[in-house]
Amino acid sequence: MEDRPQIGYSKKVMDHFMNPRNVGDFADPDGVGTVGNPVCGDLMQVSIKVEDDVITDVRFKTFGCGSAIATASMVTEMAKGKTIEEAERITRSDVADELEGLPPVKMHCSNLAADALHKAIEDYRARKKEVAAAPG
Amino acid sequence: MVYLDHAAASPVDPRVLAFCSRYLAGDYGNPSALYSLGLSARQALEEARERVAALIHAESPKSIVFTGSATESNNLAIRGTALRNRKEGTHLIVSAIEHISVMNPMKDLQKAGFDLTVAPVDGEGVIDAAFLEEAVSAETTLVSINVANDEIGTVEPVREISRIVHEQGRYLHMNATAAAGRVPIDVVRDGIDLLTLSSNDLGGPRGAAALYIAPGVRIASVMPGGGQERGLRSGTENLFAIAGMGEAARYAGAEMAEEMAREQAIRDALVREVLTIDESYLTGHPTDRLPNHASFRFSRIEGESILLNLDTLFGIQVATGSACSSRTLEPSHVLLAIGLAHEEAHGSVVMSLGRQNTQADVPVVADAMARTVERLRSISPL
Amino acid sequence: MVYLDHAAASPVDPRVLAFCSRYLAGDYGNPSALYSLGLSARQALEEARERVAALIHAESPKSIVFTGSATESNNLAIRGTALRNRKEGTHLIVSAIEHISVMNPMKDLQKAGFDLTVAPVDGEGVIDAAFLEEAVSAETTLVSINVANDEIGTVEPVREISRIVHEQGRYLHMNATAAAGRVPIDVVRDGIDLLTLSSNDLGGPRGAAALYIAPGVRIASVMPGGGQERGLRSGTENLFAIAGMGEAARYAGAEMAEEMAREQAIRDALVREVLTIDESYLTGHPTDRLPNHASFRFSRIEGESILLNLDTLFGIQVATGSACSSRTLEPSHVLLAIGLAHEEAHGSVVMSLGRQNTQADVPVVADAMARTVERLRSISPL
Ligand SMILES: Cc1ncc(COP(=O)(O)O)c(C=O)c1O
Ligand SMILES: Cc1ncc(COP(=O)(O)O)c(C=O)c1O
Ligand code: FES
Ligand code: FES
Repeated sequence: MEDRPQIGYSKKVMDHFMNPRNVGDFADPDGVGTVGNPVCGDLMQVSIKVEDDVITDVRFKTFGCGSAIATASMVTEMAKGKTIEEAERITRSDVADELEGLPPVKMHCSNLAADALHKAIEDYRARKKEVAAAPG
Repeated sequence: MVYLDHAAASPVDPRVLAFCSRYLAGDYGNPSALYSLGLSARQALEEARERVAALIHAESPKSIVFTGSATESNNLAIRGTALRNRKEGTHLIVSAIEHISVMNPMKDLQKAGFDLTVAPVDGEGVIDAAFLEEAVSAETTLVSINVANDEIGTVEPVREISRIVHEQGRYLHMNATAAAGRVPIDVVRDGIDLLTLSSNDLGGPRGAAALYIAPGVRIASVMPGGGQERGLRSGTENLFAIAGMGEAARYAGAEMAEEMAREQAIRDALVREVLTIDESYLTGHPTDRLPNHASFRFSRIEGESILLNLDTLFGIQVATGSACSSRTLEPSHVLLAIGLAHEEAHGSVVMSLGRQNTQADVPVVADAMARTVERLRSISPL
Repeated sequence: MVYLDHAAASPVDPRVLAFCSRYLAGDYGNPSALYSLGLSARQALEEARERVAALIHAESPKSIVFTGSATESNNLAIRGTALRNRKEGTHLIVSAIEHISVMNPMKDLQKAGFDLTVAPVDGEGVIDAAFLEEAVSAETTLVSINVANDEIGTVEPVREISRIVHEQGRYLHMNATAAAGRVPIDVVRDGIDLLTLSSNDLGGPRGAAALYIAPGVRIASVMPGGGQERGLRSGTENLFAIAGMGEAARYAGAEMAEEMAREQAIRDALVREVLTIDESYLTGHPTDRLPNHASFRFSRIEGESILLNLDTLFGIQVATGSACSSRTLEPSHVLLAIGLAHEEAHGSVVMSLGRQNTQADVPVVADAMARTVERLRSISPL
């Protein structure tokens, strides 16, 4: 007895879908996270620029549904201006809450956005280590 | 608004509504009642039966059983036939692109001990005739294949299928929900044993559908009760919907050639325009397809977001077989069956036209489609 | 015309029609569609669900599943519950006066290996509680009893039945087709696990009915397909009929006390007048009966001829449980169950009132009834 999807996005989701913030990527990003969605097969990419461990700019690209686009847009807004420690603490449900809820069947899309951000931060950390480790 | 999802739901034809509304509040008699209000209801019921029979050239109105929905007709056809003829064979065949209301009863029967063969289709959605020929045996009591598919528009080679099935097998059921009133169907000439038809797809109200059952075909009831409809579909007849279906069938028969030529011209123009978009492809058969049906896929973008974009920015309603839009987050089994990869199925868009569409819709839709694809590709990482 | 067969078919309340007609030609979206026309359809669907839930005081709208007819709700309740809980018991109980859409699925299950007990009723149609108490065991997975009977009007002692069933048995299904909107029903207080409700009996359009399923009750789908209605009733939702049912349920809830007091006053006057006829008897319970319901039997004459006489000469429509009027030429099993002999059942007449009836109908019907009985008795050899 499976429930039907409660499709029907909040105004905020539709706003972010129709007017996505921070679309794109950078010529010289400080970190890039790309995750594929194992559930429905979509793709999400988040790129960040970082100065003094503060995310100064962030952009996304999404191959996915309305919810995937909106959550990605939302995550970029939430991460911008935060330290990477703060940004790391953004959870999947924070994104959904900030969007005033997502239909249950679409919750995994908010996972995707938060995961891509976390991966971008991981990538940033890995790059920093490489730079620190590099001779000279 | 440009509504292009007539396969999902259609407005009731105003002429049909004018005809059948009287059965709601005025002539509300129960067709089983013996007083005059009941008798006139029965007359209206039988008139509707004649009209539906005429649309598909059935030998007799008696071959038509009214049900409540296409889902119910498909269930009755499939479960009713399989169960009633179990002693003569327990092998069933279905095509890989059947509607879920055909697929699921078939799978249920499989769980109950029947053998089920799923016959593949080619890249354009046409049944693999050689496979079918191999698969049908004397054990085969029922083969179910759609006359035309609602997601990719492909019209199947009905007479060839019928010939193959009847060489060794027993009964051929065809789901004509998407096809009736759009392509000519002659159940006698075509050799169809059971045929599903839906009222709403013809421009009638929801709440009625029909199952054609050829003379001599034995099927079991699957919803026991008061024994209406020759004992095959119990329940007080929904005369409003049934009379509406009859009237809609009458118009469909009388106006099919003209109306379908009109819709096809619009459809052809739409396809031409949409295919000028980069990396856009038609799905289904390029020519053997429903005249009111266009289906596409667009690389690197996803169907649900296309749908929302078209609706919100342009007031255009379409359907999609994308995984993201489905309950199970699986891509449409029809798109997979014609060989699309998951990511290709993602970008599916289905447009089904109806009476309300005109040539004026073509540039509007084509332009909206181009802008939508452009916008979503600019967001896509691919 | 004085229409007195609302149990067989009712006109749609004009206020209901004004509310739900928009879903035929204007707001025709499929509730599963993702674009705005679909979303507003889904909203209307969920609103209807809330309204039906409110009428029977269900704990949550989620407990309501919409189907296409009362027959279908009864089939889903009975076959769905029996099959899904088969491992826990295969004993079923039904009362002797159930509607055929309850009786026949039960008998089908009996053929499929279930044990079926038919619980008798007394001369006024009230269930034999002592028998029921004896019959229910830990093996009993389903008991189905009507809240009220449509042929003799008797209202059953719902809470007593519920108590008995739940002492040892599992699930109680009640058919409230004739009762809903006429007597108060509170599924939680009354301890009902499954309840059938029909749209048309509430003054809504045909094509919709509901099944209440209490939280935690496990039932199987009996019509596989697209998985609408929590997977329990596949098929595109008939929003016109469902929205109409919701609106009708709202009126039924708001106006039941007042409207039933009005209909009962007419009914009481009618019974008083009709019983002045020689050798006329009330069937069913004299007081515990539906407020809109009067049922009689007249010695030495036959129901079909009464019905025809009333219709043709006086424009009055009634029902009968006479053998002559039935498909099988058997007297109504309900009349036999209350202990009537075949020849007594012959003279049965059932009158069910609705909103359109007024006190002015009473003398008209009483007079016509008297003349009809007189005329037919003058022909009768008895
Ligand atoms: C008491 C009762 N239950 C169930 C039904 C079945 O309703 P339907 O014929 O609309 O399916 C009826 C029909 O008259 C009825 O009177
Ligand atoms: C091809 C086809 N067959 C059957 C059905 C089932 O129809 P319904 O949902 O009205 O029962 C549909 C519904 O969309 C359909 O498109
Ligand atoms: S990206 Fe597929 S459901 Fe959201
Ligand atoms: S007398 Fe004619 S059917 Fe009974």
